Amino acid sequence: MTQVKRIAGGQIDRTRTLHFSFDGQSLTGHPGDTLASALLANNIRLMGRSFKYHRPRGVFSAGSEEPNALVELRPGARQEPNTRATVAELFDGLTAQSQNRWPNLRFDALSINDRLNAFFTAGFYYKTFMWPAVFWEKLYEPIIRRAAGLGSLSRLDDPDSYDKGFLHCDLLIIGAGPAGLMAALTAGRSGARVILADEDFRMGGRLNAETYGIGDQAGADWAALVLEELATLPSVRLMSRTTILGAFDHGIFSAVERVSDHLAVPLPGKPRQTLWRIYAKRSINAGGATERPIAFENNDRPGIMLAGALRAYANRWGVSVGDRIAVFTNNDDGLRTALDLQAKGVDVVAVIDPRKDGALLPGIRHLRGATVVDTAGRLGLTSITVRLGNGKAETLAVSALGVSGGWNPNLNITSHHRSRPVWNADITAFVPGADGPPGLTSAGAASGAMSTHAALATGQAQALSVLQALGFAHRTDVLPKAEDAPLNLLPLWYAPGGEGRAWIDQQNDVTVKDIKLAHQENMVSVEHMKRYTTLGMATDQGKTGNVLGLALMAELTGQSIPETGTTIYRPPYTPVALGALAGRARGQDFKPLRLTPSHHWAKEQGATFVEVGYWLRTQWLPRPGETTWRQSVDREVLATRKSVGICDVTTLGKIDIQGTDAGAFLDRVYANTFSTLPVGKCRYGLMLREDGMVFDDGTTARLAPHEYVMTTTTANAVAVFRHLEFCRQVLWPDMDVQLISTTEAWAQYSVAGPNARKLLEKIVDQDISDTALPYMGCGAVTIGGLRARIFRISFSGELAYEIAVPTRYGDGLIRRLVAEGAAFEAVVYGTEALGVMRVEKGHVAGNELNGQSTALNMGLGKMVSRKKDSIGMPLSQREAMVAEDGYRLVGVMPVDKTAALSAGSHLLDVGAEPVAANDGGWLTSMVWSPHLGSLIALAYLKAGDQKLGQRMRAVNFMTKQDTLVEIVSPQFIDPQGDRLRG
Amino acid sequence: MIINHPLLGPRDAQEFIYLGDASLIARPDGLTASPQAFLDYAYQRTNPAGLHRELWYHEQGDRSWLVVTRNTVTHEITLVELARDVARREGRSK
Amino acid sequence: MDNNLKSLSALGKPTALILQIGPFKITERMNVALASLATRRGQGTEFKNRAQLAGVPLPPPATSERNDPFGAFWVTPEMWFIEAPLPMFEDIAAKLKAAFGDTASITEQTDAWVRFDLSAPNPSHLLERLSNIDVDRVPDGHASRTVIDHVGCYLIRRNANEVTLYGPRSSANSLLHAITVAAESLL
Amino acid sequence: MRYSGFRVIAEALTGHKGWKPLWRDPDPKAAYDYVIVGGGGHGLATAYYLAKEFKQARIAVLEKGYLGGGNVGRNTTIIRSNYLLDGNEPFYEFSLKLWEGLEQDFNYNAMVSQRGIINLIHTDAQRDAFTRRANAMVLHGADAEMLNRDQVKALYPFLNFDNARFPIKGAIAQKRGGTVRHDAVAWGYARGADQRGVDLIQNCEVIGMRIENGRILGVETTRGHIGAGKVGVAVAGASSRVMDHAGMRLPIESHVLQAFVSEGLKPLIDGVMTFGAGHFYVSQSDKGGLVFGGDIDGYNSYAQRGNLPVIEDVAEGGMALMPMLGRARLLRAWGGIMDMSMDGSPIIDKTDINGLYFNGGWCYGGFKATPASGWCFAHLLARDEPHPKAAAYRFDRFAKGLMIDEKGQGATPNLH
Repeated sequence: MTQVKRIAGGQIDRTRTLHFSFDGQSLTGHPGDTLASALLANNIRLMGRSFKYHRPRGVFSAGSEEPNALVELRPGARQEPNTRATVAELFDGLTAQSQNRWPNLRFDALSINDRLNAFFTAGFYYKTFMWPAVFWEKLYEPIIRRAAGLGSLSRLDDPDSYDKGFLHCDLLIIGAGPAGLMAALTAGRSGARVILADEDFRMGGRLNAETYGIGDQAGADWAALVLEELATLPSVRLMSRTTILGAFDHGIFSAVERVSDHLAVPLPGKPRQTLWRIYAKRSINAGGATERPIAFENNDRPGIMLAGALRAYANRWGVSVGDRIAVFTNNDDGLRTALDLQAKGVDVVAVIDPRKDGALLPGIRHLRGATVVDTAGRLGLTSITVRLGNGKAETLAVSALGVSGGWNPNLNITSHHRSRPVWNADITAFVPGADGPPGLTSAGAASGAMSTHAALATGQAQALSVLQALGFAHRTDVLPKAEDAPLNLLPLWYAPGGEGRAWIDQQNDVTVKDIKLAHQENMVSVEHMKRYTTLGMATDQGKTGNVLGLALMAELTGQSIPETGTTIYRPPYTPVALGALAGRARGQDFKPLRLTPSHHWAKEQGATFVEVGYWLRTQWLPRPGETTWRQSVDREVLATRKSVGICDVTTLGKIDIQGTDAGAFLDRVYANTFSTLPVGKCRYGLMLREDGMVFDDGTTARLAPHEYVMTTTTANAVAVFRHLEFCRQVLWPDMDVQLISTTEAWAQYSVAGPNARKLLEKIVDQDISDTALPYMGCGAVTIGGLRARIFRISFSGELAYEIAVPTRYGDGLIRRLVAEGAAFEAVVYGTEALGVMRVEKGHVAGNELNGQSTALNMGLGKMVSRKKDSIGMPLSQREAMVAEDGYRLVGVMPVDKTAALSAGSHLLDVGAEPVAANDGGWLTSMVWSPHLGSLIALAYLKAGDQKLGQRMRAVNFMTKQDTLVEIVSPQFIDPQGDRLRG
Repeated sequence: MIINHPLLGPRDAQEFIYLGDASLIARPDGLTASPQAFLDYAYQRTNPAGLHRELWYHEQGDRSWLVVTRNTVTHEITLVELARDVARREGRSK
Repeated sequence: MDNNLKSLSALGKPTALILQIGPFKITERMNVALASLATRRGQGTEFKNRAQLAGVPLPPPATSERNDPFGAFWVTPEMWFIEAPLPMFEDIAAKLKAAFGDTASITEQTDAWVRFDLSAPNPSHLLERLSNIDVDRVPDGHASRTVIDHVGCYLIRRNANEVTLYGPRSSANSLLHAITVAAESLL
Repeated sequence: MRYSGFRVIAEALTGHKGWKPLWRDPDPKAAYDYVIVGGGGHGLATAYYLAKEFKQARIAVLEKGYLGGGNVGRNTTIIRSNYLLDGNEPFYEFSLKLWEGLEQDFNYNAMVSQRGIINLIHTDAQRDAFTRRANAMVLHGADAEMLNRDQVKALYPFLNFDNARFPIKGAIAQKRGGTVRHDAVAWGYARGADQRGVDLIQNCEVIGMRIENGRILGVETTRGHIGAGKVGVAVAGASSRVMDHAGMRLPIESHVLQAFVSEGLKPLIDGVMTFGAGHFYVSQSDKGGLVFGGDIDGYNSYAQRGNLPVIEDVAEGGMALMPMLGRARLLRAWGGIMDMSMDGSPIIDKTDINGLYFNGGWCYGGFKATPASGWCFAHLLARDEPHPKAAAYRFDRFAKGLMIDEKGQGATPNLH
């Protein structure tokens, strides 16, 4: 069996044969085919199963509105569920399989649901499965969930890459049918920057599927010529295989270009898809229209499809879906299907036309005043039952039926800003509302202009008005001649038959009965109806069914359609791969990496790194023989406290603050005072948020009378800078203050420990003795003539300095420090050892700076000067925030030094019930102090300053730890600070 | 959204960080203001459905704070000014 | 022991990177000194006089300007980044301070940035995948901040075929990765 | 009429002729004892509990659109009580307990499904903070567990464990967390309230309040004046607009939050998962769609629609966490208006106007709060004093410095 349904004509390349498979069956097609057209050419009508009833389903449309022919495309990790066969471009080697069926497509066990349809009405599940209560999670829901969904993901990482980009244009034209092409030609010829985007791989829209001409050419040939000219215009960008997904504010559109989906595998380096963000000054929706069906019993069988699709398969793809076909249409457009197929030699058994009046088609059995009321054929259509104008029923043997209930303008994108479509009685359809996205207009069938002539005319007119608005010189070309026939539509939504089901939403199995039940239960507002019946919730987003459902509800309530309501669409226009929306940001590229100046050196040393924001910092540096991280960290801590340790602290934010008001400015943004700080000195600063909570901390140095450098925490560097700019520009706009970040400009290392000075003396050119550079001193120095900065500050509690050189010398400096440090058995320590030492010293860090704590909580209440106004000072004085029994920072040590302790444990009084009322506080940070030979922790404890020396329990229910602890000062070592000043 | 920056022209709003109502410009003096005045400043918002003057910061741009007048129902932006100019106009100085 | 520390490029290499990917030539520039230059409040007139005297250009917003040995691009109101050749301007901040005195706030920025110069017949083919700046339509000399794969950069269009990108030095590898992946996808 | 499996079978066999409307559509009466403004989840739950638990009568719910059309019909359906702070945890645990008996209580299957929620951990600091939280939850009588990396891997082996920018180090889990079919919550409460005599009045927008001598006498609506003994406002994103009728400014901003659903997929994700290193959370509905979201758009908005950057940001988070998602498709995005409060926590309180009560500031966490919010608001309305579980949700907490700031972000609503 090879393509037995091919007939003459079409825009396929018959000189080349493509091999593909469906459910394991090897088949052939041609370039230009979609998977759907190729399957139909091979006489395969059954392609899928519906969601709820597992009804056999075939192709319903010839475009992206397809509800039924959904397949899993491609094998392995590239498996792509729910792919519409109607838009999947055929390529050599394509593999597809049917989905939502078991064990196979022809015999699907869950088609039992179809037999039980009397129970599975709209919303039945809301009324049952409630008893007994535990059965929901244990029994009912697992069964429902197992049956859920359509296609499946492979669970393997997507092997393809995705890209993103940004485009700018004067005019974005959505859709390259007659209206879009005419608009693009008009605008492009005038020199405007135009993007013409179309979801199809072949531009031309309906012109590719129709036999009528434009001017004296076939429509498709006219389209090809226009495209040829457009391609020569430098300001026009043609984007086929590109779907405009959404209209966002101020002329921003998202679009996905399917770069490689027509290939088995993307070419090397090429993305599978590209997400474009398009900035458009103006836009025209020329997205055409979507045909809608008429509901009648068993209108969902494979072989029944939209009339326009039936003739598209014949005209564009050279496929006759059936040998004996019929057409059921309430409008003249549907008649074209019968005429086109008849002209191609297909046996047109009858045209069933509910309209009583009007001319009869020549040479075709044209049944006026008739409707289709039932069909037969388990896995594919075999016959239809027609109710004739005289009321009698007649059964006709047919294998394909084209149905046309009219055309709905594709106004989807015009309602993305929640503009409501407007009912147009002339064409019996909704058209775009006037309050759509500013700058977006519609042309052609999308605007309700249904003839080809009207499409060309409105496309041109809309483009001209855009050109005028944007100030482009333009001319009005004479339009080529094109058909301008009216639809002559007789509204008909539902052709009642007997007691059977008539489908409205094919994928979700919403039938006329469901709409009736929704009405009976007072779910009559459009939103209630949709949500109750699931109408329009399927992957086709109701493109073919929504208006039908609305019209039926209108009939039931006795209201007009516009009175009943409208339905708006949300982005995206068609479902879009999440990979495309993510673009390049995945895996290691999820976020940029920031590397420290010592990174390359540390990597050579086999360091373990840790993510700190976007930074990678050295966590610890294992030495040969060390098998656990604790061994390395303990060594780093002990060696630092004993002799000297080196740590890269470049990641801390550094902000240069200059200007004659710099000191006064700092007094406003810090809770404590900086204007009095002498030049050449540093001071620890505490920064509050306006709500009085601690925002950030760090040391700030005065380098010159009008020049300070502020240090922030790594985590808050960006937020602090933003805040300072707010204070500078918005609160005190006349202060003479200039800000610039210098975080990246300096490689900065902490050198800490009793031998820190001795080590640095070997490196720094200047005198850095205690006299020359006392505790909290700072200044410019040189290293072998190289400009450098030194700050005598300490986070570890040891005699310590931070030494900074221009970043490009950072690698050289760490190597130099290590080399010179060898004499002192210096170590390089990472963030773990840093954390241990700061906890030992009782310094707050990220775990304590949690945004929920005051200076008072941290034991730093005295730093908040109330003699001056500063950010956060006023609100920090609220009653609960200065309460005496509030949280205070304390130290915690287990009474038994071998006992376990963990951060996040809560503190309870000994003997107290473990309930919230007795919750005393919690352990914020916990480390093993090799120095003390014990686990130690910092904690926020209610009235903690009054509880020093008391015993409490540190309870962690997660690890079942309940440890007796002693509350101590948070400064575990050197509370007097002798070491600092050493 | 697009914010028409007074110095740089149209820029994608994604480059900006939003703070909130431009009433945050009018920070009371912390030493003299009543507690209620400070509470109102920090916590109470008009939150209009319609025109809203609001503070945006061009974080991935020139670091200017802007006062943007935007309709919160339609997102239409009708005016963009440098916040520093607005602040001075509203009497803020040092 | 040699007292002179060795310097590394932002990419962690001893020498600057030069990369040709199809039509796109990417050159890392290590020989540029950079400093921020900001007007102190109330010093505007004197500041401008000094700039003129020193030959330091002060281009308007969103633009850059050259006046050898200096280049300058606008950063924020009343602040510019000044470019000058290394090693002559190893101490660019000190040199500028000498020229501007108390009329300006000047901060060393040389090591805060990595600079990649991109040259190609149509740089926008690559840059439209990286940045939302309309590189085809902005004038020569345009300079503004933009985001490339979450990294904040300055983009300067030197002319129709040459664009400079300044990115934060610590993210130099990530920025280069973004550029090369995009360039390779266009081969 | 009572719903049951037997009833469904009986109706199926008799052509479904017997199903009655879920609720009446009464015209508004001249006056009620209680007027609840807002026919969303919280307003309907309030009316339901006022009638059922607090035995009050003459109650109306006024809804400007259709019942359940606000955030209860446009959220990601998650229920949980994994809160940290004393002001919040008892309330949300109370809510979770109410969820657990809800369907039997209002005789409607809202598909309350406790398939568990996990919040992934990527740093030691996160683990410390989550341990504190988990212990706080246990102290409040809720359930919590800490999972290590292997335990997370056993649950969801397809997460990015091997090539992640921010490696997964574990998770905090609450097994009793889960999802609920959101629309059914509104419908269940509406039906239950209607059966107890509450007038549910749709297409009735409040356009003014009649206040004399510091007391509220009723509301002006698009369907005329409606007198009221007490008025309770529960209108989420519209809080500032409605309370403006009483001349009140609130510590609230309205922001848009987008949510997303994928095409229907065969089962992948059993419970709820949040990705702490990106802005992403996800669950899978009983129909197979992945329901996911991320941050709010971040600017004041009443537009019920969002913008592109957040969509991309959320997709990036999803791909970073689950690289298989590249081949799943986003089906729909929608936006809801969140009443973002200044400390990220809600308000259920009296106002300075006699008889006027306020319920709002739910940020994007209102859905899970629905039962407890309704119950506590009903308590406040009926008894004129706060329910103990909601005692912290007062207006005066800002003046006293008793903010309930779970995220520690301060008075910046878009950061909560």
